[in-house]
Amino acid sequence: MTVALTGRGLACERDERELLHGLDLDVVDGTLLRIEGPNGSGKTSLLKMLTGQLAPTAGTLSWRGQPLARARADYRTALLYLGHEPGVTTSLTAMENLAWSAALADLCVDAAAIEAALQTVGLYGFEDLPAGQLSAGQRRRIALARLELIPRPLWILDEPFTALDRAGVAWLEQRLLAHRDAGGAVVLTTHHEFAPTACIERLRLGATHAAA
Amino acid sequence: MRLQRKRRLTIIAGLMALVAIAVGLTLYALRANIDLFFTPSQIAAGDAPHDRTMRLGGVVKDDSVQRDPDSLAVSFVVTDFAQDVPVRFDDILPDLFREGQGVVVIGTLGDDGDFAAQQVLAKHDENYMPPEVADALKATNSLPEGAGNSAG
Amino acid sequence: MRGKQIGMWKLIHKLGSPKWCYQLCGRLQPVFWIAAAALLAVGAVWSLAFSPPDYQMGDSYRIIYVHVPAAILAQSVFLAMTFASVVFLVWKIKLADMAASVMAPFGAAMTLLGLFSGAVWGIPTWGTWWTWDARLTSMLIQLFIYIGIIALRGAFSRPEQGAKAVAVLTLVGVVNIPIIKYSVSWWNTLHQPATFTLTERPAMPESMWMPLLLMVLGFYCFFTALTLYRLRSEILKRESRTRWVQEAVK
Amino acid sequence: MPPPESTATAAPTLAPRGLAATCVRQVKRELAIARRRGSEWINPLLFQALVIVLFPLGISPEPALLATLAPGLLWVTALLAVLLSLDALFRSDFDDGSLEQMLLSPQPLPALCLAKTFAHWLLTGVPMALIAPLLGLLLSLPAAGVATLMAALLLGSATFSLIGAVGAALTVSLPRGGVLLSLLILPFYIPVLIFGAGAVNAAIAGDPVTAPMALLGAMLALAIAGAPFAIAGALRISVDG
Repeated sequence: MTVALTGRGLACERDERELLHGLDLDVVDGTLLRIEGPNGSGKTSLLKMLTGQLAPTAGTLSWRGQPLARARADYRTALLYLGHEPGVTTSLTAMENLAWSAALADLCVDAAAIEAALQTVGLYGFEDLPAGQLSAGQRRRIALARLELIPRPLWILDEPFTALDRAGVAWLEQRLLAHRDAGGAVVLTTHHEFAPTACIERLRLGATHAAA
Repeated sequence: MRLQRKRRLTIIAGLMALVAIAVGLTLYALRANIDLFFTPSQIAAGDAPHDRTMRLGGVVKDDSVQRDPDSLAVSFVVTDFAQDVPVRFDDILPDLFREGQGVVVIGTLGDDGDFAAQQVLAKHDENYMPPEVADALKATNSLPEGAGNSAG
Repeated sequence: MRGKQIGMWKLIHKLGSPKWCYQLCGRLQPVFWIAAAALLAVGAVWSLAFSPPDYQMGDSYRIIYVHVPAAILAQSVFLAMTFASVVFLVWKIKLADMAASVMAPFGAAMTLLGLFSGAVWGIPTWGTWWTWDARLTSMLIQLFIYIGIIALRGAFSRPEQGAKAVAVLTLVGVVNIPIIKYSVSWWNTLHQPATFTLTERPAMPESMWMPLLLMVLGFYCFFTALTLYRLRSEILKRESRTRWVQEAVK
Repeated sequence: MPPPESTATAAPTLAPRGLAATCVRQVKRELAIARRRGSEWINPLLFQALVIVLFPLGISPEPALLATLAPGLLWVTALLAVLLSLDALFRSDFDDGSLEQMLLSPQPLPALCLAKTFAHWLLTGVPMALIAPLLGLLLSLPAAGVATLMAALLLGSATFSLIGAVGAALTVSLPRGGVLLSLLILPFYIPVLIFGAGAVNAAIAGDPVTAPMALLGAMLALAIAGAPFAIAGALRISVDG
């Protein structure tokens, strides 16, 4: 279960507008990489590129030594992605949402495992309410419960701290660090500042691209 | 890797099966008379339904066209050189309509065996020729059945 | 073998380079304009003035000299668009998409011309300008598919996304081409079978089919010339930010 | 919240479900959503019923005339009702990010699309076929055509769902894709309409219906073979293109 996502000379162009150019990065076991940059600097595009949804216009992206395009099936069994909209359906309950997520991940989970995951993210007692009746922060927690339910070494998270309260932010920060310390890898965009002691890696997008 | 290969083979086999089903069903359907098109022989054999709008295809029999001098009414015989069907029509005929010409007649078959036409369409085939050539061919009696035999 | 493959790739990429293609189009364009003008002029005069009238239809059959080329082009253009879409989706060559995008309106126009000339021809020969038979209906569907393709491209605010969506729709739409082609042999239709086939001599004398052949070739040349012309302006439009275009425009 | 445990790499090994189980789950999900948002699948049926009512009022209540029009009217209204339901097919999944989750699943996307389209057929085509006899009654549809109408609608509406899903997937990222969707999809529906209505007319006239039914089956087989891949490709374009 090793993470080895390597990008060399990555460039991204959307409709003739250059977002990224000559970007190198390595995501390996024990990486916690925060992608920073002003609005419109291509953070989300970079994440989409790293998930394999968007092909780089130049450069190579490889997974465990193979080009990502060829290792796609293997890559997707190692990746957990939470997008800007995290994929929580408002007319389904928390339980139904997570059961579907597990099925998409090709995992056999029972109701008890889902309940345990929901309990961890503080949604005990809200399992059977449609997500539309919950607050934005609670819906975010349903999405974050996937981190508990679906064991994947590589997490790619787009603004995961959005809408969380202080307790939730503290929990998620701890959870991300724990995942890294246990040998997993996290790539995320966020406006949240980690504690200085967390020693996370940073990749600043904008005028110049420093290597990670 | 092996799993992926197996899956790919399953998909290809499935696709081929689906395409085979589609082709088989289409070929089966094309054998049947799907668009209610009948030749005089089929009508004589009693294959055609009565009192339903359908299409009759054949050649206008020589010397069979009779026009009513007072109105547009016209009657003629459509033949496939084996059987004949008398047709009645009461509207303007297309320019290309003439004896020996292939036609498609839309109308209903009455119980008396007469075909009441609602529309008469002259059918042209893919044979084109100058008049002199046609005359020459006619003289030697080698004009292709294409003078309009497009009933089938 | 490997070296050969790399050579192929270089060629494909060279062909895919907008600058190179722009220059090539510029050089080829006059050839096709001249060929189209010559073929269409000779074909039109020959077919209207010198080829004999049909023994049954008289002079009205001369509509064939517009109708058949238009109908052939309507389908050929779609096949060309399908090919371009495959190239675009598989090799991500933007030039293929530009070509597909400039071809679509011409294909739609040819389909409309085929339908219109058919209707004009239908009145004197069949006695009706329209009938719902398989060939006419499938050709009408073809027109709608062309219109859908043009409309879909226009609906996207991001051209790159629209290009890919149009390519997928083109691949779906190609199912209609065999239906048009075989509609006259599968069903008993009013429409006559094809005049030209690859395997047999046409069932008309040389004095009739030679001008028709000239007209068909003339339409093809006209289509090619127009596509090259429009492709050039499309390249300039889409590559307007690049240095070579800015230098070329200066 | 309890302190996080380091479960990242030491997770219990979970058995894979397999593709079939995932597809079943996908269908169940769609049915659960439809149960909660009842209007989404009931409205097209109501629309069809209301349009059917317009014809006796607008044309003529004469039973003989309505009976000749009935097969065509029932098919045209069914087609329009399916069209109406298509815009919502991927819309909410696109908006809430569920579609992106499907795209990144290790399961093959065409299979998931097929499951989703199957659910759409269960929610539109099947109820439509079931209420068809009732609507036929309003139009004095001869009894001889009822069974064929139901069978033909079952087959034809599945093709409608598959082709329609391609159009819905192509237009899901467009803010107002509804009318464009109709323009893209209608031409492809025409053959289904011709042979679907043809089968019912043949049944009423007492002719064999096997030929038009076989063609409906052939179109469905082709749609099952091709549409899932087109839907999957179109969705990838719409989400990240």
